[in-house]
Amino acid sequence: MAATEGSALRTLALVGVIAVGAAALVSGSYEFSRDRIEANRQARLLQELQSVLDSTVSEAAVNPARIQASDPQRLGYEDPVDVYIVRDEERPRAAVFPAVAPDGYHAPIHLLIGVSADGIVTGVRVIEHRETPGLGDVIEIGKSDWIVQFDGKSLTSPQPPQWAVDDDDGSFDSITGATVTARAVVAGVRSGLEFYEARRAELFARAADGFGEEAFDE
Amino acid sequence: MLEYTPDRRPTGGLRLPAHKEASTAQPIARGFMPRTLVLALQQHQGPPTTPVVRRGERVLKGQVVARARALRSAAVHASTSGHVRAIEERLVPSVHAIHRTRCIVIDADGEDEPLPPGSGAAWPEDPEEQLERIRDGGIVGLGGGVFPTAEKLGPHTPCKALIVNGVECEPYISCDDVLMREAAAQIIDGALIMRELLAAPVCIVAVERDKPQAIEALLEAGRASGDASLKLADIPTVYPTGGERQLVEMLTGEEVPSTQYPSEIGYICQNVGTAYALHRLVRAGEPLLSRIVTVTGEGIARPRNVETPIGTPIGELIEFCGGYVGDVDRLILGGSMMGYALPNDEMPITKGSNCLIAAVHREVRQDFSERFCIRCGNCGTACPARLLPQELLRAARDNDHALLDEFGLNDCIECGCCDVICPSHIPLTEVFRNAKFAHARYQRQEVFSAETQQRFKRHEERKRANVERGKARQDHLIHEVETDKAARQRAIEAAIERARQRRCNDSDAE
Amino acid sequence: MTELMLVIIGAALVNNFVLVQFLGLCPFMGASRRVEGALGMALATGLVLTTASGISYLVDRLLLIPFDLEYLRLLAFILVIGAAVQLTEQLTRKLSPLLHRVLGLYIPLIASNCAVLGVALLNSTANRSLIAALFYGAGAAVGFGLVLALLAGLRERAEFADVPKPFQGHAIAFITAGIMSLAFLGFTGFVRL
Amino acid sequence: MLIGTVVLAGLALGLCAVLVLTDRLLPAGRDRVAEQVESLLPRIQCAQCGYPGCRPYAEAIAAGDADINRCPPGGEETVRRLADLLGREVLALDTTLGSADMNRVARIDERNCIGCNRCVPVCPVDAIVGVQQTIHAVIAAHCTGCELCLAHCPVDCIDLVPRDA
Amino acid sequence: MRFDVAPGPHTAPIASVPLTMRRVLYALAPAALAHVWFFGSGFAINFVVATVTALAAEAAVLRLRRRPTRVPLNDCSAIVTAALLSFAIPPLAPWWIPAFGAASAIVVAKHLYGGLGRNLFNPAMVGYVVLLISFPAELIQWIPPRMGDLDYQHLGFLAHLTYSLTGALPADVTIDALTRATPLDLVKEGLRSAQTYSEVRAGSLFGGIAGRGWEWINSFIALGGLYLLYTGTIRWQIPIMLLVGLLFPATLLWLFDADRFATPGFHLFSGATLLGAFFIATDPVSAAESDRGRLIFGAGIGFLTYCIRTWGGYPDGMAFSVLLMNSAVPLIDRYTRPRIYGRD
Amino acid sequence: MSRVRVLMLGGLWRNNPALVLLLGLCPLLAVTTTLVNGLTLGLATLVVVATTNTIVSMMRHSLVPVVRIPLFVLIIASIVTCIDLLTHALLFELHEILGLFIPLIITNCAILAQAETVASRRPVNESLVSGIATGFGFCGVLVVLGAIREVVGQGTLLAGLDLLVGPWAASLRIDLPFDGMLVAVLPPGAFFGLAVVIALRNLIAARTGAPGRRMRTARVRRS
Ligand SMILES: Cc1cc2nc3c(=O)[nH]c(=O)nc-3n(C[C@H](O)[C@H](O)[C@H](O)COP(=O)(O)O)c2cc1C
Ligand SMILES: Cc1cc2nc3c(=O)[nH]c(=O)nc-3n(C[C@H](O)[C@H](O)[C@H](O)COP(=O)(O)O)c2cc1C
Ligand SMILES: Cc1cc2nc3c(=O)[nH]c(=O)nc-3n(C[C@H](O)[C@H](O)[C@H](O)COP(=O)(O)O)c2cc1C
Ligand SMILES: Cc1cc2nc3c(=O)[nH]c(=O)nc-3n(C[C@H](O)[C@H](O)[C@H](O)CO)c2cc1C
Ligand code: SF4
Ligand code: SF4
Ligand code: SF4
Ligand code: SF4
Ligand code: FES
Repeated sequence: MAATEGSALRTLALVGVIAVGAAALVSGSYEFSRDRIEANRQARLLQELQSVLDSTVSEAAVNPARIQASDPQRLGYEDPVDVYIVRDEERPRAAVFPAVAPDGYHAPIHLLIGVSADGIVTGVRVIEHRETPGLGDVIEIGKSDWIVQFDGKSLTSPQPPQWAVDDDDGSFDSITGATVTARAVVAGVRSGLEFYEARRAELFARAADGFGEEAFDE
Repeated sequence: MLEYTPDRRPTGGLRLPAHKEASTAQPIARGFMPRTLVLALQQHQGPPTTPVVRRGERVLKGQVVARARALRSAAVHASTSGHVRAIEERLVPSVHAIHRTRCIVIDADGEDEPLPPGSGAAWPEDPEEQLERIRDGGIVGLGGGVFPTAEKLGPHTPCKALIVNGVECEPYISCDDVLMREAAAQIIDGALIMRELLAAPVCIVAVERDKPQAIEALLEAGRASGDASLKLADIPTVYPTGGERQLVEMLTGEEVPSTQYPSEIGYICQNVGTAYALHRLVRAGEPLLSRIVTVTGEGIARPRNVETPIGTPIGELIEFCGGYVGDVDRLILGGSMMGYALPNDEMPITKGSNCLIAAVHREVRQDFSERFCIRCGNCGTACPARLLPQELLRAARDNDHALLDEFGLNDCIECGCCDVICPSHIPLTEVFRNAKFAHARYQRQEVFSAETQQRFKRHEERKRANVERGKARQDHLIHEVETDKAARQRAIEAAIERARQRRCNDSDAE
Repeated sequence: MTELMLVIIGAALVNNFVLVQFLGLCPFMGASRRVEGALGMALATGLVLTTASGISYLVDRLLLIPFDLEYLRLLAFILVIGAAVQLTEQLTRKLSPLLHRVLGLYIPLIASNCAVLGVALLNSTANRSLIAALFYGAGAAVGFGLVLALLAGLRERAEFADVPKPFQGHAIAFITAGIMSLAFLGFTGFVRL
Repeated sequence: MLIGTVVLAGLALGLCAVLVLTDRLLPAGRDRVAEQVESLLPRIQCAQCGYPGCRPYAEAIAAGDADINRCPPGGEETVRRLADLLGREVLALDTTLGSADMNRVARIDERNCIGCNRCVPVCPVDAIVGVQQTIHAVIAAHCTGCELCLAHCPVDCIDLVPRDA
Repeated sequence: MRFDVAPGPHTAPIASVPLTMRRVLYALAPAALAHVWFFGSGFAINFVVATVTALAAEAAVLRLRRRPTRVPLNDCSAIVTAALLSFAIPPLAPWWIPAFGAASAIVVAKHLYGGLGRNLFNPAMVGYVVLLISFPAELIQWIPPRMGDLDYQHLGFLAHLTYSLTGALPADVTIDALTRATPLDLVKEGLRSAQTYSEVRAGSLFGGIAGRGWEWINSFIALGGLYLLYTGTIRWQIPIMLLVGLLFPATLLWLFDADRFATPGFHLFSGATLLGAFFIATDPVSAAESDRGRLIFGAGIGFLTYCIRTWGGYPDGMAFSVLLMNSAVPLIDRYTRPRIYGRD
Repeated sequence: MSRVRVLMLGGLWRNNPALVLLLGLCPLLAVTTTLVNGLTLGLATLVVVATTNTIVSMMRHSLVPVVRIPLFVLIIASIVTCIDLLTHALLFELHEILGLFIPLIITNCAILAQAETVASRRPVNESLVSGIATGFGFCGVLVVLGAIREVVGQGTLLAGLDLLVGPWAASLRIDLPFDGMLVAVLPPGAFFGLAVVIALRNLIAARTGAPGRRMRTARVRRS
C-alpha cells in the first residue's frame, strides 16, 4: 500500500490539517479552563492543609505563606519541600509540612504533619503508603482513626523516650500484626517535630519578612 | 573367552519379577511328537513361500514343503513325516498379531522318518552359496523378529561386531536360558560360523546377570573353542535391554539412528537360538525343524521348556505339559510384556513363538479403568527410547500427526514399560500401537498429496499449452483466409464437408 | 549501574506493567494464544516501547518543556507512539507477513497499548535521565514479553485441560492470568522505591 | 496557544514524513503465507471449497477472504492445522460443500463407457486414460476421488468405490 | 478351548494414583504429630476443616458437571492438598480460613481446569496465597512453640476449637498475648532495622539452627521426604535442586557478610523450605515433566524463594516461587525435551 | 434484522468489546474496584467513542493507510484531552475521582479498534450507532465487574456515588454484613472477576442459543 507521489503530499497536508485542528482544539480548551483549574487546585490544597489543622487555626489558614525548606535527615526528602506557615494578622499560628517515614514495611510512608505555633501536633495524615492492605493500611484515616492519636501530642508530652509504640513500652498504640508500620509512622512524626523545633524560629522569621511567596495569589 | 561387564547403565527400563524359576526347574523336554502339523507359508518377515507339495503326498522329516522364491524369505520344512491333508488358509500367530495365511496341514504318521542320509550336500565354500543354503534351511531370527537370517548375514556395511543376544530380559521366557545351559558349545559354534560369514572382528555374547549357569556354560564352551574374538558381556537384569537397539547402546554406547537397522551401522544382532539353529544346519545338515518353547504360567500343570516341532498346534503342546490347571484366565503367546493374548489354543507354534503363558486371574493385569495422566513423568523415565509417553499420548488421542512425528511415535519399540509403571493405568502401549497405523496412513496421504499437486501442475500447464496452440492455429487460419482467395475457398469447402459428415453421422445414429 | 538494574527489575517484575499496573492487557490477552505469536508480539512491543520512550522523552525535554506546553504532552506522546507503531506495522507486514497475519488487529493496538503511553508519561513525571528512561522502557518491554510468553505457554497447555464449558476459551485464560498476577504479588516490596 | 499549535503540527508532519519515506524505502517482503497454507491442504484439487483448486483457496485464506473450514477432503484435522498456522479460531467443518474423501476412487464401468473422452480433460490429475472411441480407465493410484469427472460422463458410467477395493 | 483376549502388556501395573497420594500422607504424618505437639491442636482442627471442605467442594463441582464422583474422591489428592494447606496456615485460625483456602484451592486452581492432572498451578499454594493477600491479619497470627522455658500459656484442645468456631478466647487471654512473630518475621525485620543477625537470633524463639520447635517439625518433614524418595514416589531432581538453588546464594552471601544475612542452616530449617522441597514443588501435576526440566524448575523455586526472603516484602516466598515457576513450566517443558534415542 | 439493530446487538452483546473482543481491558480491570468508578469511566468512554467514531467516519474518505494510526490516535487523544481539561475545570469533584482514569481512555484499544474496523469504513450514522452501542456494552461490563468486585472486595455497594451525582446519593450506599476479601480489589481479583463475567456471558449465550464463540480452540502445535 505504498503511497504514490501525489498522495504523499495529500497525506502530509491531511496530517497537517488534523494536527493543527487537534492542537487548536486542545489549546483552546486549555486556555479556556486554565484559570478555573488553578482555582480548583488551590481549593484542594486548602482542604488538605485544613485536614491537619484544628478548627481554631483553620479559619486563619485562608492564606498561608509557602516557604522552601530542606532537611534530608529529619524530613527524609532530598530536595527542598514546601512548608506552609499559617498566620493571622499579627503572628504565625501554625505550620504544615510533609515528612517521610522511611522504614515502612513495604516502602517509605509519606506523611503530612500540621503543628501549632507552640509545637503541638494539630493533625497528621498519610498521603501515600504501600503497606499491606488489611494490615498496615489502618494508618489511613479512611480505614481507622489510629492516626488521630497524634493530635495534641508534642515533643515534650510524651517525653521523647515515650515516642514509641506500646510494644516498645512507648505511649502510642501499636497495630496488631503491623508493629513495623506503627513504629515507622511514630518515628516519622517524631523526626518531623524535631525538624520543626530546630527550624521554627527561622521559618517564622522568613515567613514574616515575606521571604516565602504567598501560597495563593488572590 | 573374556567375560566383562559393560560400564553403562541402561537408559530407562524396569526391573520386573522374572517368573522363570518354574520353567527352568527341569531340563529341556525333547522328543515330543505332535499328531498334526500346521506349517504356515509365511513365518518370517518378508514375502511368503510357495508350496512344493500336493494334497495326499507323503512328506519326510526335513523335506522342503515350501520354497523361498524371493530374497528376504526362508523355506519351510516338514518337521516330521506324514501325509499332506490340505493346503488352506488358517489363522496363524505371527510376530505382533494373528494373521490369516495359507498353511500346509500334515497328518503325522508317527514314524518320524527322516530324509535318506547323505541327501543333504556338504557345506559349500562360497559365501553366496552358504547364504543360499541358510535360506533353504529355513533359518530365521528366533529372538522375536523372525527376520530371515540369510538376509542379516548377507554382505553389509563392514560389520564392527556380531552381537549374540542371550539376554532374554522379558518375564516368563526362559527358552534361551535353558538352551544356553544345555547347548552352549553348539551356540558358540553357531556364533563363530556367523562371525565367519560376516567377517566380524569380535563376537559379543550378551547374557543377563541372573543366568549364572548359562554364563558358566558359555564361558566353558568359549574357552574350549579357544577363539580369541569371543567376548561375554553380562548385562544388568533390566527389561528391555534385550531389544537390539538397547543392546547395541548398552554394549557399544552407539545409538542406532532412528530410521535405520543395527546392521546399517555395522552391528548384527542374532539370537542364541538362531545361532544354535545355524550350527545344526551347518554341522548336521538339519534345517530349522523345531525350536525351544517355554510353556509356563500358573495355569500349566508341568511348566517346562519343550523342544517343539515347528507347526505343532498349541493345544497339543499344552497337553504334553500336562494340560491346564485352575481357571486359566488368559493364554499369552510371548512374554508378559510384549506377548499378546490368544483367543484359542488351536493355532500352531511358528518359528517366532518363543513362549506360551497360561495365566491365571491374579497373574495378569486385570483392571483397565483409566485415570487422567497426572504428569508424574515416570513413563518418560522408564522409556528406553527416551520418549515422553504422556505427550505422545496426548498427540495420539487427538491424532495430531505433526506432533506425533515430533515426539517420535515411530521410535517407540512397544516395550510396555511406560504402561506398567503408569500410576494412572493408561494403556499407553496399546494407544501407540493403534496410533502407528493411523500415522502410517497419514504419512502415505502426505506423499500422495504432494504427488497429486505435481500432477495437477503438469495438467494445468498442458491445458494452457493446448489452448495456446489452438489459438495460434486459429490466428494462422484467419490470417490466411484474409490474405488469399484460394485459401478462403479451401476453408469454405472444408467447412461444408465437415457439416455433411456430421449430418450423415447423425442419420446413422438414428 | 545498580540503579539502572533496579529500574529494569522494578519495571519488569516488581511493578510488572501487565499484571500489577494493568497496562497493555489487550495484546497480552489477544496475542497469547500461541507461543510463536506471543514472541513475535513481544518483539514488536519491545521495539515500540523502547523507541517510543526514547523519542517522547526527547520531545518532552526539547519541545514541550521549553515552550511550557505540558498540557500537550498526551497529544504529543500519543502521536509519537502512533508513528512508532505504524512503523512497526510496516516492518512486520513487509518482513514477516505470516506474523502480520497472526497478530492481525493487535499490531495497531500496540499504539493504544497503554503500556507504551504509560512508560512515556511515567518517564516524564518521574523525571529520569535519558538513559534511565530508556532502561525503564526496556524493563517494561522485558516484563511484558516475559508474561506474554508465559501466558502463551500456559494457555497452550490449558487447551488440553477439561475446562467447564462456560469457562472454556477466554474465561480460563483470565483465570490463568489471575493466578499469574497472584504469583507476581510475591515481588511486592522488592525494590523499595 | 499559537506555539502549541505550531509545535504539534510540526511534530505530526515530521513523523508522518518519516512514515511515508520508510513505506517507500522498505522492500515488500515476499508473501509465503499462501504456500504455507497450501501445504496444509489436501491438494487434491477437488474444487469443493468453491475455488478452482487448492492454491486459489489457499490464496483466498491467506488474504483473509475465505474461512478456513471449506475443505471437505481435509476434514477437521486440516481446519485445526490452518487455525494453528494463522492463529485463527477453529470453525466446524462446512459439510454443506461436499463429501469428497480421499479413500475413494473413481472407477469407469467398461460395459457402459462409450469412449467419449469427455472425462479426460476434466480430471485435474490426469488419472483417466483412453483415447477417442475406446474404453477409458482410471488409474486408481492417481485418482483422488475428487468427483469432478462424475458429472461429465454422458452415460454416467463413472462411480466411486473404496480405494482398496 | 477359548480364552478372552486383552491388550498387552499383561504384567500388572506396579503403581497407582491413590497409593501415591496415600504415601504422601503417610510421609506427612510424623511432621503433623510434631506440629500438634509444639503448637497445640490447632493444626489438627485446621486439617479436618480443610479436608472436609476440600472433599465437599470436589464432590460439589463434579455433581454440578454431572461427572462420576467416586473415582476422583477416592484418589486422596484433595486430602493431600488440604494437608499441605494446613501446614501453611497458622494453627490459631478461625475455621473459615482453612475452609476458604481449601475451597479456592480445589475449585479455582484444580477443578476449573478439570481436576486431578489438568491443573496448571499447585492448588494448595494458590489457596494459601489467596488467603495470604485476602486475610493477612489472620495469616500472621503464629503462636510460639511449646517449650518449657517460654513464658506462655497454651490453649487446650477445647479452647482451640472454640476459637476456631466462634473466635472467642478464654476470658483471661488476648489474641495479642498469644501471637508472636515467626522467626522468619523477626529475622526480616531485625536485619531490616539494622540489627545484626546474631543480635536477632539471641531472641528466645531461636534454637540451635533456626526457630525452636520449627527445627523439629522440619526435621520430621525431611524424614518424610526421604521416605518419599525411598519409595520412588518422588525423584531427587526437584528437591535437591531446590535446596541447591536456595542454599547456594544463602551460603555465598552469608560468607560475604555474616551480620546482614542469615545462615544457610537457618534458611534450610525455617519456613517452608523442606516442606516445599519434598512435598510442594514435587507435585507431579504442576511440575516440569522431563528430568532436565525438573532440575531447572527446582533450582528456580529455590532461588526465587531466597530472593523473596532476603529482599522481598514477605517473610517467606515458597508459595510465590512455586506459582511463578508453575507458570514457567510449559516453556521449560518446551525447551528441555530429552533427545529421542537414535535422533540428533 | 435491520442494520442498526445488528450494529446495536453487536456492540452490546454479540461482539461486546470487553467480553468478546477483549479490548479496552486496561481501564476495565484497573478501574473497576467499585461500581461507581466503573460507571464513571464507562460514561466517559461512551462519550469519547461516540464522538471519535463520528469524526473519523466523516473524514474516512480522505484517510491514508500509511498514516491512519497516528491520525486516529491523534483525534482520540485530542478529544480525550479536551474532556479531561473541561471536567477538570467545570466538574472538579468528579475529576477528583476520575482524573487518573481519563488519560487511560486514550489508550483504550476498543476505541481505536472501532475507528479501525467500523468508523473508517461505514457511513456516519452507522458509525455513530455502533459507537454508542459499543460504549454502552463497555460501560455495562464496567458496572457489573465493578459491582462484583466492590461487594466481594469491601462488602459495600454504590459507595462514593455521592461524589458522582451529589450528596443525596450517599444514602444509596449499601453496607453488607462482612468486610470483604482483599483479593477481589487487588489485581488478581480483577482477572478472576472478569473471568466470571465472561463465563456468565457464555452461559447465557449457550442458553439463548445465541452464537457464543466456539469454545474449544485449536490444539497446540509446537515446532
Ligand atoms: C503477608 C504479610 C504482610 C505483612 N505486612 C505488614 C505490614 O504491612 N506492616 C507491618 O508492620 N508488618 C507486616 N508484616 C510483618 C508481620 O506482621 C510481623 O509479624 C509484624 O510486623 C510484627 O508482629 P506483631 O505486630 O504481631 O508484633 C507482614 C507479614 C506478612 C506475612
Ligand atoms: C521390515 C524389516 C526390515 C529389516 N531390514 C533389515 C536389514 O536391511 N538389515 C538387517 O540387518 N536387519 C534388518 N531387519 C531385521 C532387524 O534388524 C531385526 O533383526 C529384526 O527386526 C528382528 O529384531 P526384533 O526382534 O528386535 O524386531 C529388518 C527387520 C524388519 C522388520
Ligand atoms: C523390547 C524387546 C525385547 C527383546 N528382548 C530380546 C531378548 O531378550 N532376547 C533376544 O534374543 N531378542 C530379544 N528381542 C529381539 C531382538 O531385538 C532382536 O530381534 C533379536 O535379538 C535379533 O536376533 P534374531 O534375528 O536372531 O531374532 C527383543 C526385542 C524387543 C523389541
Ligand atoms: C509428591 C506429591 C506432591 C504433591 N504436592 C501437592 C501440593 O503441593 N499441592 C497440592 O495441592 N497437591 C499436591 N499433591 C496432590 C495432587 O498432585 C494435586 O492435588 C494435584 O495438583 C491436583 O490436580 C501432591 C501429590 C504428590 C504425589
Ligand atoms: S512402549 Fe514405547 S513409549 Fe512406552 S516405554 Fe516402551 S518405547 Fe517408550
Ligand atoms: S506415567 Fe502415566 S500418569 Fe505418569 S506421566 Fe506417564 S502417562 Fe502420565
Ligand atoms: S476442497 Fe478440494 S480443492 Fe479445495 S482445498 Fe480442499 S482439496 Fe483443494
Ligand atoms: S478420475 Fe475423477 S475422481 Fe478421480 S481424480 Fe480424476 S476426476 Fe477426480
Ligand atoms: S486497553 Fe490497554 S492495551 Fe487495550
